[in-house]
Amino acid sequence: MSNITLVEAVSLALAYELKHDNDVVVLGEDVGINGGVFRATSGLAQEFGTDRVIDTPLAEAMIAGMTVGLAAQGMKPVAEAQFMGFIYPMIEHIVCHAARMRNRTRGRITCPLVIRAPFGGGIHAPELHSESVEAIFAHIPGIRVVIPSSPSRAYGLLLAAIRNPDPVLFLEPKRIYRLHKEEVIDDGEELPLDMCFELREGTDVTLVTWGSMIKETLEAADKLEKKGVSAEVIDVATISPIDMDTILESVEKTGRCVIIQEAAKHCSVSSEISATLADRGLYSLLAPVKRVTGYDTIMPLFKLEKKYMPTTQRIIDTVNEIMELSS
Amino acid sequence: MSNITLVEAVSLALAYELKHDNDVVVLGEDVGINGGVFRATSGLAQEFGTDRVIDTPLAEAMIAGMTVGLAAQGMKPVAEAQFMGFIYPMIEHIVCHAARMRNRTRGRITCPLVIRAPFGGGIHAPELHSESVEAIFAHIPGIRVVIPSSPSRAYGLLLAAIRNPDPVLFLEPKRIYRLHKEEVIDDGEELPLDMCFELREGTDVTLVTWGSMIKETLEAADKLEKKGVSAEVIDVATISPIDMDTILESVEKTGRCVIIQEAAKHCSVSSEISATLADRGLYSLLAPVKRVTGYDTIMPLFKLEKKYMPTTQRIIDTVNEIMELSS
Amino acid sequence: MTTVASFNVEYKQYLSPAGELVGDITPDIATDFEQLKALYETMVMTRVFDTKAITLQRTGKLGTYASSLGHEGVHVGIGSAMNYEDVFAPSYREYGVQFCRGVKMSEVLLFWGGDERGSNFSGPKHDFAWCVPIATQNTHAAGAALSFKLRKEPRCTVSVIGDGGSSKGDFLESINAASAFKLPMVLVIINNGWAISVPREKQSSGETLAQKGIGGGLPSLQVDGNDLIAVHHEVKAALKRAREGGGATVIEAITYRIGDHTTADDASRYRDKDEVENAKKLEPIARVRRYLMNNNQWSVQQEEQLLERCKRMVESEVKVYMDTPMPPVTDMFDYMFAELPHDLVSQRKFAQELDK
Amino acid sequence: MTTVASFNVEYKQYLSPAGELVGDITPDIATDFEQLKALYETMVMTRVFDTKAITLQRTGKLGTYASSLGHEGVHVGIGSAMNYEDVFAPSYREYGVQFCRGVKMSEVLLFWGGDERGSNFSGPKHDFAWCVPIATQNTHAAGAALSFKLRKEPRCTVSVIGDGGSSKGDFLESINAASAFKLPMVLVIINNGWAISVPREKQSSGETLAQKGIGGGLPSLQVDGNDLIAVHHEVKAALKRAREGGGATVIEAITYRIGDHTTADDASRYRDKDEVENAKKLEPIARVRRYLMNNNQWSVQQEEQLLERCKRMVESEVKVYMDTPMPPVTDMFDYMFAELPHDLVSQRKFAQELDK
Ligand SMILES: Cc1ncc(C[n+]2csc(CCOP(=O)(O)OP(=O)(O)O)c2C)c(N)n1
Ligand SMILES: Cc1ncc(C[n+]2csc(CCOP(=O)(O)OP(=O)(O)O)c2C)c(N)n1
Ligand SMILES: [Mg+2]
Ligand SMILES: [Mg+2]
Repeated sequence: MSNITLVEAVSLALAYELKHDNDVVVLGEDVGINGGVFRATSGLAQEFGTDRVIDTPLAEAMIAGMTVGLAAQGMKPVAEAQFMGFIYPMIEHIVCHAARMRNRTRGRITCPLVIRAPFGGGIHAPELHSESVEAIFAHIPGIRVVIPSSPSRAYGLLLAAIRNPDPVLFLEPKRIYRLHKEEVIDDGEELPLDMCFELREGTDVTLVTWGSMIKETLEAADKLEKKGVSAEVIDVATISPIDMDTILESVEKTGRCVIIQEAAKHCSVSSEISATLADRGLYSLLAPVKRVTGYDTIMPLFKLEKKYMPTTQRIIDTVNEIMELSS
Repeated sequence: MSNITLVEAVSLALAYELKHDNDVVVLGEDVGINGGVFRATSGLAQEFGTDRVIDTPLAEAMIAGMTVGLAAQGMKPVAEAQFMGFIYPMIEHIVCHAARMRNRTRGRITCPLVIRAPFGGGIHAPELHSESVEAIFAHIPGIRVVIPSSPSRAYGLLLAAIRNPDPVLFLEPKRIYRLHKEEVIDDGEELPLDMCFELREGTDVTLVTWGSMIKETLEAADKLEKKGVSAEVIDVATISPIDMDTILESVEKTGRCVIIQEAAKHCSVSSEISATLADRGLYSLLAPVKRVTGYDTIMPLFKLEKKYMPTTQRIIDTVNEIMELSS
Repeated sequence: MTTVASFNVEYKQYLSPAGELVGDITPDIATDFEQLKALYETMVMTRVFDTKAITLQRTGKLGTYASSLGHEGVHVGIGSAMNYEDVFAPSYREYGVQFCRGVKMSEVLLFWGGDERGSNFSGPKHDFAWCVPIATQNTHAAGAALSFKLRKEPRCTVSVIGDGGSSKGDFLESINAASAFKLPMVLVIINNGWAISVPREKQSSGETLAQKGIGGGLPSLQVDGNDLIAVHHEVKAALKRAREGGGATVIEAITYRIGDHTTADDASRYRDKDEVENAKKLEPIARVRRYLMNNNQWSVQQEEQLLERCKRMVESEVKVYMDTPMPPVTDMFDYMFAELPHDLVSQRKFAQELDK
Repeated sequence: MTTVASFNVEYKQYLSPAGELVGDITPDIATDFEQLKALYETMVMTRVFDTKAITLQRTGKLGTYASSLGHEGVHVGIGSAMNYEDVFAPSYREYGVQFCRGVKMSEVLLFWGGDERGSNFSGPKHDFAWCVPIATQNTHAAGAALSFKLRKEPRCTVSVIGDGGSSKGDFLESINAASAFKLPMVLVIINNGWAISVPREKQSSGETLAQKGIGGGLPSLQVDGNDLIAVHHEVKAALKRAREGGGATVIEAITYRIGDHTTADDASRYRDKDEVENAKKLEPIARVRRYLMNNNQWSVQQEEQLLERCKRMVESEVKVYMDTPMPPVTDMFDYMFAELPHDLVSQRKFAQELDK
């Protein structure tokens, strides 16, 4: 049992699987001796050797393609995209191969791979180091997209992702990599890959979010509580497939929903959740479904990034707006 | 004035701009002497020379990157992705550069480029020749995504796309490339890039769609008419930015909306339209917003493809379902 | 001024178009007539199959089909040089390789007939399926090769790429990967002169395509791709080196796409008849036959018997294909994931209802 | 067996670490002391700037910054060989090139200070902005070069790539593009030994990185990247050839990243101190100073004055940077499109309200 951060929980899960499954290899740029630019693979090359924790040449298409090739031959590769902004050259392999191999071959060849990528803004980073384009991948049939938002969920979900016999994109909210520590038992227990986590119960409004916006959302819920508004908070965690039943159930109870994401709004994960409410949850709705999101603009360089990202206050304001509309 | 198909209208618009603007060049695989695998650039190399209509090596990242480079230096390149299923290696350049160059340089460098790609299924083609992943691009801030659904709209929208000073992804619904002919006046008149087209007026339900599903949607509207259901049909045409005002107005009138798309459902363009209705249009809704879409599976090889794609009957059934729910 | 590195690209041919042995050595395969006859038969079978497949397409019984006419030498040369345990990462027209490895003709037909079950073939279960996105198979092959290296298995991957595809990043990155990790793999560039309508010269002004391998410091050579013996011998040598830890090789095999790109293509739009006629004179099957006949290993009668046999076998495979029942609609769902997620469970049910 | 193609990679050095002329020719620049002194001053200025930028980062006045310490020779060598009309497609640390071309230090600081306005720089308006996604600048450079060729303008593009980036598809595809279209461009691989923590050997087992150019049949050579004269001379020669229609060249310049990858990196985690100490002995500035001094073109006093001047200029640029007011929140919207689409009009209004 140890008190660790989210990024340490990532390392811990990787170490656990490297130790218990010889088919697992970790690969990517700078994941070896350097332990990754965020130290998510810190110490692993030293412990498991550079045949298990492999520094690759700087070529993302190659990394993704080799990861597919490794997985297709029965290994369980865990590749890293150094930042989500550099995942684009991997997309052809993710969409055309990882997501399709089992279906294409009617189960003959499978792709038990994981691609990890730190994502999101707010860390004062250079251009293209702050992207949140999870929606692109959530749209692609055949891959799972998982986003942890706490150390223990990072540990359990990453273990599940590595063990899952199908490809998983594992997106790590880097803004909260070191936000707080939590006790994580290193017992190899995985968490389910198709369930939301209810972080807070409430009766007036359902706040749905994932990744680093969990922080602002929980803060908003606390502040709303003080003003007499009881907010339920749901961490979606697995944005594909998404556990809409839990969200629908919650909205059935509260009648109101606000979805919070850092990503741009247009055709995003928040759109899907809201659209499902407009279909399957329409009769429960007491107020418009609102979305608190990044703007449909380029994530700015860091001088303006705070003005791009949703704030606790914006969440509170939006909840207040729909409470008023429906009171 | 000539009676032409959609794919001929594409050629006609390209020829018009090649003739009237020396900065325009067409490039891609097989676009030269061969005139493109769908003949969308037929005759252009012969008429304008291989310096204006350029066969490239087989390398999509290179095509996209060179297109960005050409545009950044003041040319107006129109590149072709031979099929949308092969656009993935272009994504890094589209997302990281085409969509960002103006913003990145505060207007110093711009990217007046067009990338054309035939998309969609139903033509009995091999694997990865039938994709509809417009949602990926609709999510990306900084690019326009345009989808014509008739010869005249193809002509006018493509002219507008080429002349637009910003990057445009122009997706051509290949299933209806030769579906019907229409008189198109070759007068260089463009159509607006931020407006829906209302193809049919109605009072009971709004059917929203784009691309090749226009065919089934109009058929469904005709059949519904006969059963006494009056359907309004909207061709979204520019899915990014999307003209939600026209859709909202229509739903305000009809109280019901069904969105039809060939693409997979999860986190798609239909999600966005529905989500906006759940927010800004909630109080007009008499019934759940339904979506008739492809399944969240891999588009199958052609033996099963017809069972993947939405049919006229599915649209009719869905309309009937919500009519019943709200009558 | 110092020269820090020097490179040569050699060209290998052992069997001339006239069916005579040439070149400075006589590869083992050239005098192993039993094997050579078997390979010859596979080449002929591949061509008979190819002709039939085109007919099936023309008569509406098959979808778009990519012919391998003229490629039989390079394909069977590769297939016969590999071990069963090796992994082949094909593109989309290397039937000759696959037939050597146990893939059935009916499976090829299923694939082009729009049925995923074709890719669940009887060839080595570890071989990759047909790969539509150009060059991506090359990095898969690199990954597979790395798995053999990590597991210390004496296996190699062989992967192919076209002259057109040799321009694409994935091919070039796979050369780099092979170099960086010293992978047990062989990359064969099948230069058939054309990438749909784009001729080889437009892909690169480099003297050869083989020289792309020099970028990673890999041994890089050209062979006459219409020379079964040269392809077999050089691929085998490269595999031996790879298996012994010597790393990867890039082989450019020069052949010619005698047919259209696929049945959806019309090469007369962009290609001179003369060029095709000239190329036909160099095609790979006739020269092996001449060589066998010159050496009294083959007769007109044997040829006739072989053609008969091939036709019968092709017909029986076509029958298997034509008799294959439609896949159920649920197949769309049932191979998406090991375990179907809940949202797909309901979509599956819906599709099933709809199909009733 | 026939040799169908042969290639050499030459290594060029004209100024030894001791500051003495070596090599078989004496480049013009070596005896043009006025220009050489000007270039020397730019190198020194770049280093003074670099030191200051790191200090600014350490004191919280700048974001992550990528140092150019040790790269001044290759950077100024490139920048001084180009014409103003040429187009430079940088990566992210080639300040020396950009200072030669008119980019201001305050603009570099704005960029690393998290302000897009830095990329709207005073250097040639046609130069590309800093490019974060590795190697993508290379295909942009190919596109720009194609535009010059199509418009028959006597202009070239120069684009750089790191040793790490030389593994990526975009770089390799740009070599192919340059070859296929015979483009007026020069690709310089700035091999500084490291790609963050990954050493050059792990990128490729090829003898050189220059030889990647051989893949496209391009003239490909190595230069001592710490030798200003060699870089300047060879880039200039390559540009001349390109401008005259002779096509592209690949130049691998061997230098060393003396500092951390960026201020966010700690190279001591993965790199030997000794290696760095040895590399320092080869660094590019001292050898030009030695050469100038050996030729009585430079004195200790001039050196002191230069350093004074550099410090003053850097300080004044830092002041411009520090005095730049925050961009308005609306800047997030106003450069997205030539004309703001309606949905962004309302988002812009919302953001503006929120910011009040
Ligand atoms: C990434 C990608 N781009 C484009 C295509 C479309 N396409 C299929 S085959 C082909 C030409 C391939 O030529 P070559 O590599 O020479 O192989 P060949 O068909 O001649 O064997 C093209 C452009 C594709 N399948 N994948
Ligand atoms: C496509 C992409 N992948 C990864 C990164 C992260 N990254 C930034 S610099 C760098 C190493 C670059 O090394 P090299 O090419 O040798 O250039 P150097 O920094 O040494 O000048 C990496 C991996 C990136 N910016 N872009
Ligand atoms: Mg070819
Ligand atoms: Mg480097």
